[in-house]
Amino acid sequence: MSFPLLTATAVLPALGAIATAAVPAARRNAAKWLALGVSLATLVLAVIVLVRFDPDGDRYQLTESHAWIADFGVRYELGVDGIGVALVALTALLIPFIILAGWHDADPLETGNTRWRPTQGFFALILAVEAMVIISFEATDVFLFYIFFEAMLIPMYFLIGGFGDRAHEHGEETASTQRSYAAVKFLLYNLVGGLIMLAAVIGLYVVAGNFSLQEIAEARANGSLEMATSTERWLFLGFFFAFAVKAPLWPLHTWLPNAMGEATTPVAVLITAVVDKVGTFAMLRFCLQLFPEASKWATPAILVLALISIIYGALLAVGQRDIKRLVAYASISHFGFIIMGIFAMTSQGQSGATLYMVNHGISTAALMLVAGFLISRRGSRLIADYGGVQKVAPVLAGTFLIGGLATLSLPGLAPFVSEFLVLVGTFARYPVIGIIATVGIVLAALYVLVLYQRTMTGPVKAEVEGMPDLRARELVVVAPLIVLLIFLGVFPKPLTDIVDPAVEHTMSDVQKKDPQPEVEAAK
Amino acid sequence: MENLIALLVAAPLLGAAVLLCGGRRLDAVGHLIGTALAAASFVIGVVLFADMVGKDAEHREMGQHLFSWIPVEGFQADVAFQLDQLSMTFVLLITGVGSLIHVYSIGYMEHDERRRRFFGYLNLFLAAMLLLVLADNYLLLYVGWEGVGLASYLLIGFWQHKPSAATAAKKAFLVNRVGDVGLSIAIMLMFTTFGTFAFGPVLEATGETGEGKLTAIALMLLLAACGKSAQVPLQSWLGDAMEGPTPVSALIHAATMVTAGVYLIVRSADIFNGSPDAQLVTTVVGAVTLLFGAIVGCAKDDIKKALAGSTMSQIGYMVLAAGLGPIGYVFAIMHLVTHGFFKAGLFLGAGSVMHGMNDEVDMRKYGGLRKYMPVTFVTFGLGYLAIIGFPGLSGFFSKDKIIEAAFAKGGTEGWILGSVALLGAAITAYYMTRVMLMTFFGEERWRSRPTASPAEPSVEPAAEHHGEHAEPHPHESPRVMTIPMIVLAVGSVFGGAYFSLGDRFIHWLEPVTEHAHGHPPISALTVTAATVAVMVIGVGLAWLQYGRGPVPVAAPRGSLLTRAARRDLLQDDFNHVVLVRGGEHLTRSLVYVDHTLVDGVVNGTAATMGGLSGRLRRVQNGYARSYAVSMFGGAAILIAVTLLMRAV
Amino acid sequence: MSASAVHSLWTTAADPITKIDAPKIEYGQLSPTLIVIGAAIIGVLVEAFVPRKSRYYTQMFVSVVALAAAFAAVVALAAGGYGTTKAGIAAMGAIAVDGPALFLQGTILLAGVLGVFTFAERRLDPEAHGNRVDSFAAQAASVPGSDSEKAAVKAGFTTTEVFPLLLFAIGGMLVFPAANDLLTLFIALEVFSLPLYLLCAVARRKRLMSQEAAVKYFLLGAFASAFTLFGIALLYGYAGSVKYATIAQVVDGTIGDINPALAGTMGNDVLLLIGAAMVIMGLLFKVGAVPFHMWTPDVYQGAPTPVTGFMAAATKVAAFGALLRLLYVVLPGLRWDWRPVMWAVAVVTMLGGAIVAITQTDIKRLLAYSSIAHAGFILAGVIAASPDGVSSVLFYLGAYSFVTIGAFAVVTLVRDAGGEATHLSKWAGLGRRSPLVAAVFAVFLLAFAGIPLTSGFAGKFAVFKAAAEGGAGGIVVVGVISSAIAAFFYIRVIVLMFFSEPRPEGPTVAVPSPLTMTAIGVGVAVTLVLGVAPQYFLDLAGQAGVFVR
Amino acid sequence: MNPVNYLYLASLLFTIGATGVLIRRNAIVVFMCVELMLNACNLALVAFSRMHGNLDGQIIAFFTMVVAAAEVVVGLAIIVSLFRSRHSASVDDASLMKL
Repeated sequence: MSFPLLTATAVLPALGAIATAAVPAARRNAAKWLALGVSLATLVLAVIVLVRFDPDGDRYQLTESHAWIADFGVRYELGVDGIGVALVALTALLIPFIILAGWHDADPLETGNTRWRPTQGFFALILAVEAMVIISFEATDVFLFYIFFEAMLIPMYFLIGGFGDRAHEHGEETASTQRSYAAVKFLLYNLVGGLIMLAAVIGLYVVAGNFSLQEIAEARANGSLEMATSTERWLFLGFFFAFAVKAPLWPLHTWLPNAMGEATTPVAVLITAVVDKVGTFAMLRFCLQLFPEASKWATPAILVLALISIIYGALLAVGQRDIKRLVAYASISHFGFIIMGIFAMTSQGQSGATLYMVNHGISTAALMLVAGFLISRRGSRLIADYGGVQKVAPVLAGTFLIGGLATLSLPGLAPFVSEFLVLVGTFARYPVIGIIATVGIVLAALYVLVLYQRTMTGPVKAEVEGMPDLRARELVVVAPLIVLLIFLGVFPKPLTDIVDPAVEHTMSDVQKKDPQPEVEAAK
Repeated sequence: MENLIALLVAAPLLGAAVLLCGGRRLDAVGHLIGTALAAASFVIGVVLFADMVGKDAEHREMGQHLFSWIPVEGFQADVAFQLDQLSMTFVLLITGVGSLIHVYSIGYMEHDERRRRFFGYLNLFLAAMLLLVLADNYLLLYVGWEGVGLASYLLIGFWQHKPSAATAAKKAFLVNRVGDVGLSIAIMLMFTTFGTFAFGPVLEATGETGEGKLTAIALMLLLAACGKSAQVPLQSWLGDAMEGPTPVSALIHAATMVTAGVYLIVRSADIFNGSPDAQLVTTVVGAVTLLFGAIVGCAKDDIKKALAGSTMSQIGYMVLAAGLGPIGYVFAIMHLVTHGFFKAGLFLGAGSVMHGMNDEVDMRKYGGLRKYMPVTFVTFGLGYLAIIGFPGLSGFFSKDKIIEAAFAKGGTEGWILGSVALLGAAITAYYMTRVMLMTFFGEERWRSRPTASPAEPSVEPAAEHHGEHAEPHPHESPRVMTIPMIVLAVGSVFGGAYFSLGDRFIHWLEPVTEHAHGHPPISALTVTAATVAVMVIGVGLAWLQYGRGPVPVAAPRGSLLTRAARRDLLQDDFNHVVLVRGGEHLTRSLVYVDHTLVDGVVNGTAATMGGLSGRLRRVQNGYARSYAVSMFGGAAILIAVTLLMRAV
Repeated sequence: MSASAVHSLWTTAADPITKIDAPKIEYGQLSPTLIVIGAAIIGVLVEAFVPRKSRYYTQMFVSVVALAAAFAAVVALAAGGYGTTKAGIAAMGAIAVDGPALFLQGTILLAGVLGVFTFAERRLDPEAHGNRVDSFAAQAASVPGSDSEKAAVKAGFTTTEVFPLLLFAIGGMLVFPAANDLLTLFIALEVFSLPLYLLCAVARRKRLMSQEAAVKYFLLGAFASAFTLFGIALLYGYAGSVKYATIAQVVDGTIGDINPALAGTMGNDVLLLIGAAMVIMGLLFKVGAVPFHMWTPDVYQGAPTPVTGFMAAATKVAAFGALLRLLYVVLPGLRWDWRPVMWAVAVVTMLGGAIVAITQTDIKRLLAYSSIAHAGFILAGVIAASPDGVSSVLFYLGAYSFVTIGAFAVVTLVRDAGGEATHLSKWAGLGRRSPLVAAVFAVFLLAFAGIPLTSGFAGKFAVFKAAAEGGAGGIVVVGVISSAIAAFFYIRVIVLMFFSEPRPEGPTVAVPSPLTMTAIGVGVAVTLVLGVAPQYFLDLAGQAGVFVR
Repeated sequence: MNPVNYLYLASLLFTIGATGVLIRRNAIVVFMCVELMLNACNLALVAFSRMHGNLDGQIIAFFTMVVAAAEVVVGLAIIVSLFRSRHSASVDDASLMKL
């Protein structure tokens, strides 16, 4: 029995959360540093996992398995494949930046009340989310996954509803009402998704008798577990619905703009860069493995929805007047790409989708966090309130531009690799869809450049005069992300090496072969 | 030797990184670093060239494999370079002209506080452009392709505080993106057809697939070329791109980047050869553009925009040539190179003029400047002669060959294309003469008038020193600016002759783009004669219009065509109405839909639930007896149902 | 009816009696009940003889000790295997001592202990004339606001009778799920109902509402029990006996030789069906299932909150226990008749409770409606008609009762000038004022909503799983939907507590004595433990899942 | 006389009682109607007891009486206290809590 590394990656932040929450009100900064330290320690653990993981080894590695709730056929089973490792690493990587970026976001307005400890709460909740996200990336037991998939809603809910932008254009009163509306919307959307999934989970138990991903997948593979076509489809839909809400896929997306708009930027990043990835990850991990036939059956419909998401999200992003909502709709478009890649059922598509999850996490973090710094300076989310920032704060403008270029997936930056893989992978099997999807590329350029032009260029607005450039802390947040974007754009091999074998497994799960190129076929 | 190839790209890339991350402390030396690295890259290029010339024609191609870029099951993209004669030509052109323009910029941007960043961007451009021409596969080429797009975006919008500049930059990037979509689709098609997108394998395998596939790929490549090389219908961005500093216009929007499209077509020769339809389309695009650009060029009073129009039309020539297939490829490239010389020279000249004229760009407010800036006058003049194809100068050779080839295409197509090319030559002569006359001859219209109209405040810090309303004092530019102009002038005088004597250029490129001698239905001599004739006619017309009498300072209303041409033949208005307005309406309505429909459903369900609840809770009216009633009824139903269940 | 039969009947009675063999009573196995009832009687004596000053403490002591002892007895019995191997019928077939009985008795007793704690809480209200006061009237008989009451308050009277009443109620509840014949069932029903009626009426604050609640509860309860009794009569007429086992045999037809003279009644399915329906209806009334639920909101709101808490928890446990035994022991042969009916009841209960709760504005009413919805969820488990179904229901009841008591205990803490501030608007911003209390309440709400890592989720999963396996997949879907609806109003409260600005005139949160703290603390602990590591308790419920017959 | 008739009578009484509960306002009367229902049950029990020729039914009847008595005690206590504080024994007046 070796050291339970995976458990540690989840338990550490969980304990950190408790400890942070326990810090007395007066010692606010202690809580911040504690949280940061814990998140960094978690990052170290994640790196160890990354190192210990052998791409050419078994499918699931570092596995742990303990009895848990026998009556429900539930075991505490952890294990990571390449996809899981990548996403665990991403999560562990982003959280410190999120914490650092939100350093002052939760300082209490009135310091008199000693009972009310928002700061401690804020960072504790972030760590709690980290723990739950990580464990749901590691769970190889459907029930275990489901538990944390659902449970993570609660801390997220408090993060969204409890903390908002400092200065709000409509004043604090409306701000808080909008916030709680957004939070409730977020929770109900995902709860409904989760509950529908619960029905499917129970159904799965009735059919399979246990929740172990591997056992069920094997049983499906060697035919010892028969599933009626209709049953499989219903179960698939139950699972997929929950993931599509989380991802989010059109038309289940409307919670995201509200949530990202009202939450503080670090939390918005947490939502779109980390938490939502659980949805797409789960599609790849659970939908395809447990219900290969149904997945193939549903593919056309899902691809169309994904396509709509891509175009629709991009168009709405163009139409936004609020920076954060714009990024939110951009994310919807990107999630469309991810889902498209997953269900294109080609190695390129799925590898691309996995890379996309990672890259989108980093690029959105970069763009959104810089946007947050901008907003915190001016106290407004409206694009119209800015102009000529690059004149007064060139570094801020530059980083913002790079984040934007990553978002429009400029070659040389990480997102390009994944986006192109997704497109190629889709095109290989569904040329028409692939071609239509490329429209998304143009629209992406449009909304990013329009955003940049309106905020950063042109004559300097009076309110923008004397806006300070990025501070040291903020630079520490952004610089590494940008470096990472460039590195993974130029040399993504380390990542692809990890991801590729896992994707091959998935492909064999769904018994799909890549379409052969015409010429070689001729040979 | 191969290992030097990477350095070609690395040097300017390093420069860009250093200059852009270096911060203010590099302001003092930034421009020097940038220029030095550009020059270094040029030197490396020359060394490689020497080495290449040393080898015999067959073994001149060399490559360098750096590392595996995107290794995914069934999908291999490498970072690897390929240096053959074609790439080499471009390398020399890019680094050479690039270095010169770096030097020029030292003077031109002297008073700009953000000069360091300017050089950073220029270096970034060089790196990307070199990557574009050195890549050994289409995906890596795509990286360079978008890289130059980015650089051009940054440089066009260099004076970001000018809304017009920012808009122009955005426009350029977007239009290019449309082209890029074409390129990416082409790559996907190659991947699904050949399973790879490296030049070698793809171009060898073209024979094994159907013509339909090839046509599709070729047309997609053409779309990309249209975007980058400002060919109709994606030409609209080039004119606005003149918002950028003049050296940028010279380097990117005249000499190098805009010719990338031609490079792409020539590089993909085998694909185009495999699809006559695609070639026909290409020639048509070229022909249309060369007229379009020429006409626009005639109407513009803004010197840079006039030159931009001319660039457009010259590239039209190249695309036309490239579309002609083996009989045209070489001449396309040759014209590309010569054009690189004289057009860069012309732009630098224009810049020099503006430099001396408080950045005035309206030629109607020039006149008689030859006395004041002799060097500029001479170099510009030589460039002018070159472009109109004055016998003996470089433009004459390259353009003449293209027109021949056009006729040589044979059949009616040949006649049409040839005559279009001829007509273009005439118009070229006309508008260039117009520029020449309005700028350097005639009375000094810039005297006794308020300078640059307040509506468009002068933006270059250089101007602020002169003061707004002071009458300009035309003066020759400093050495650092004139020397590059002189060098380029030399190039534009002798380049063509050097290349074409003994078909040097043909032999040089033949191994890459196999060359076929075209047989025009009329003798080459006749064509040449015709070319010269139309040129003379064009010049004459221009002289009649602008040389004899004075040129009005305020532009006359002009004919319908003129007015249309001033507005880029209404093509922008079309874009505005159809794309911009339409897009705005679409997005606005979608935002509405998203809020009311998609979201409305959700909120609606919640509302109905609430309403239902409100109605149901009225049952709970507080009266014990009504509760009893519900119990009694419930019991009754319970009993009834149980009995019925049994009955049925 | 022929004369001979009558004669024979007389003669048997007229025989000379030589000896009476005394009924055989297994005191050991009945000890839990006996202890509690005995303690209740002692409590009555205490009221009679112990001086007023020391009554409160004496009563509290007696009740706690008695309940603890009874619980110990239950544990001992379970440990002694009376839940599994040695399970059997006691007291001449009147009482069954088996797994479900012991499990539910244990649950009820624990709930009772916590109930005593909340009953005994005297720190929440400000002292009246130097006397600590609890939530009960100084003198229930006196008219609220009258001089006599003022005098009573001045004299520092307190209604210590609540403790014996509570004990009697618990005693009845202990018997109810264990009752093995219809008579015992009926008696137990009354024994635990009557004290509850009284307890509802004796609130210190808002007495009018309290009395109204009592009247409604009483009248409707009596009405329901009349139905039950008539049903019992019909079943008796059908089977000729009130013993569960016998009735079951008659239902199965294992008792073949039906006296031809009685063919008209005996084995007459109409009697059986009507009777069964009426008895079940009486039980559904107690669990508060639609459409027999309408007393629930009013009573929950009017009764003194500690009583509400106890009632909400324990009554449900006992009533569901009895329902299970009736359906699984007496009427398994009738499954195909009662399942569809219960199906329908469960559906309307789940949806009805959840939907109506959405627009509630009083926290106690809100919890009442949520309890109705939960009754529906539990019914889903009942329908499974399998051992799994039983154990899942047992587990759910255990989990649910602790959450409920804890939640109502928290409600007692939030007070303003008029006593408990139960109107939701007053709870706005509670999270800012006293984060801890708000957080605790949030935990309970999340458990009600069935969020993972809380006992609520484990329970819900258990019953839905059982239902699905029992072939009632439809129920699961409905259940899932209504959980979604229910989530909405639990969330509403959380939003109110944490995300709305606190009102200036908002309520204060009283600092309770260790008693209430224990109740709440235990509630939270159980909620989380059952949420994270439910296996041990699932095992318990699993072993306890078999009825003896 | 056919014993089944007793059952009919019992059901009749039961229904009358139930109807009374549903229609009468005065709490006391409502309560009396409940008692009537209980008596109906007793009648049924006794009748069945005779038909089956065993004593269970009659025993239950006795218990029922006791229970009824207990209910009276509790019920009257509650109703009286309500009456004293409201000066009305109408169940409809007691409707503070609703919705």
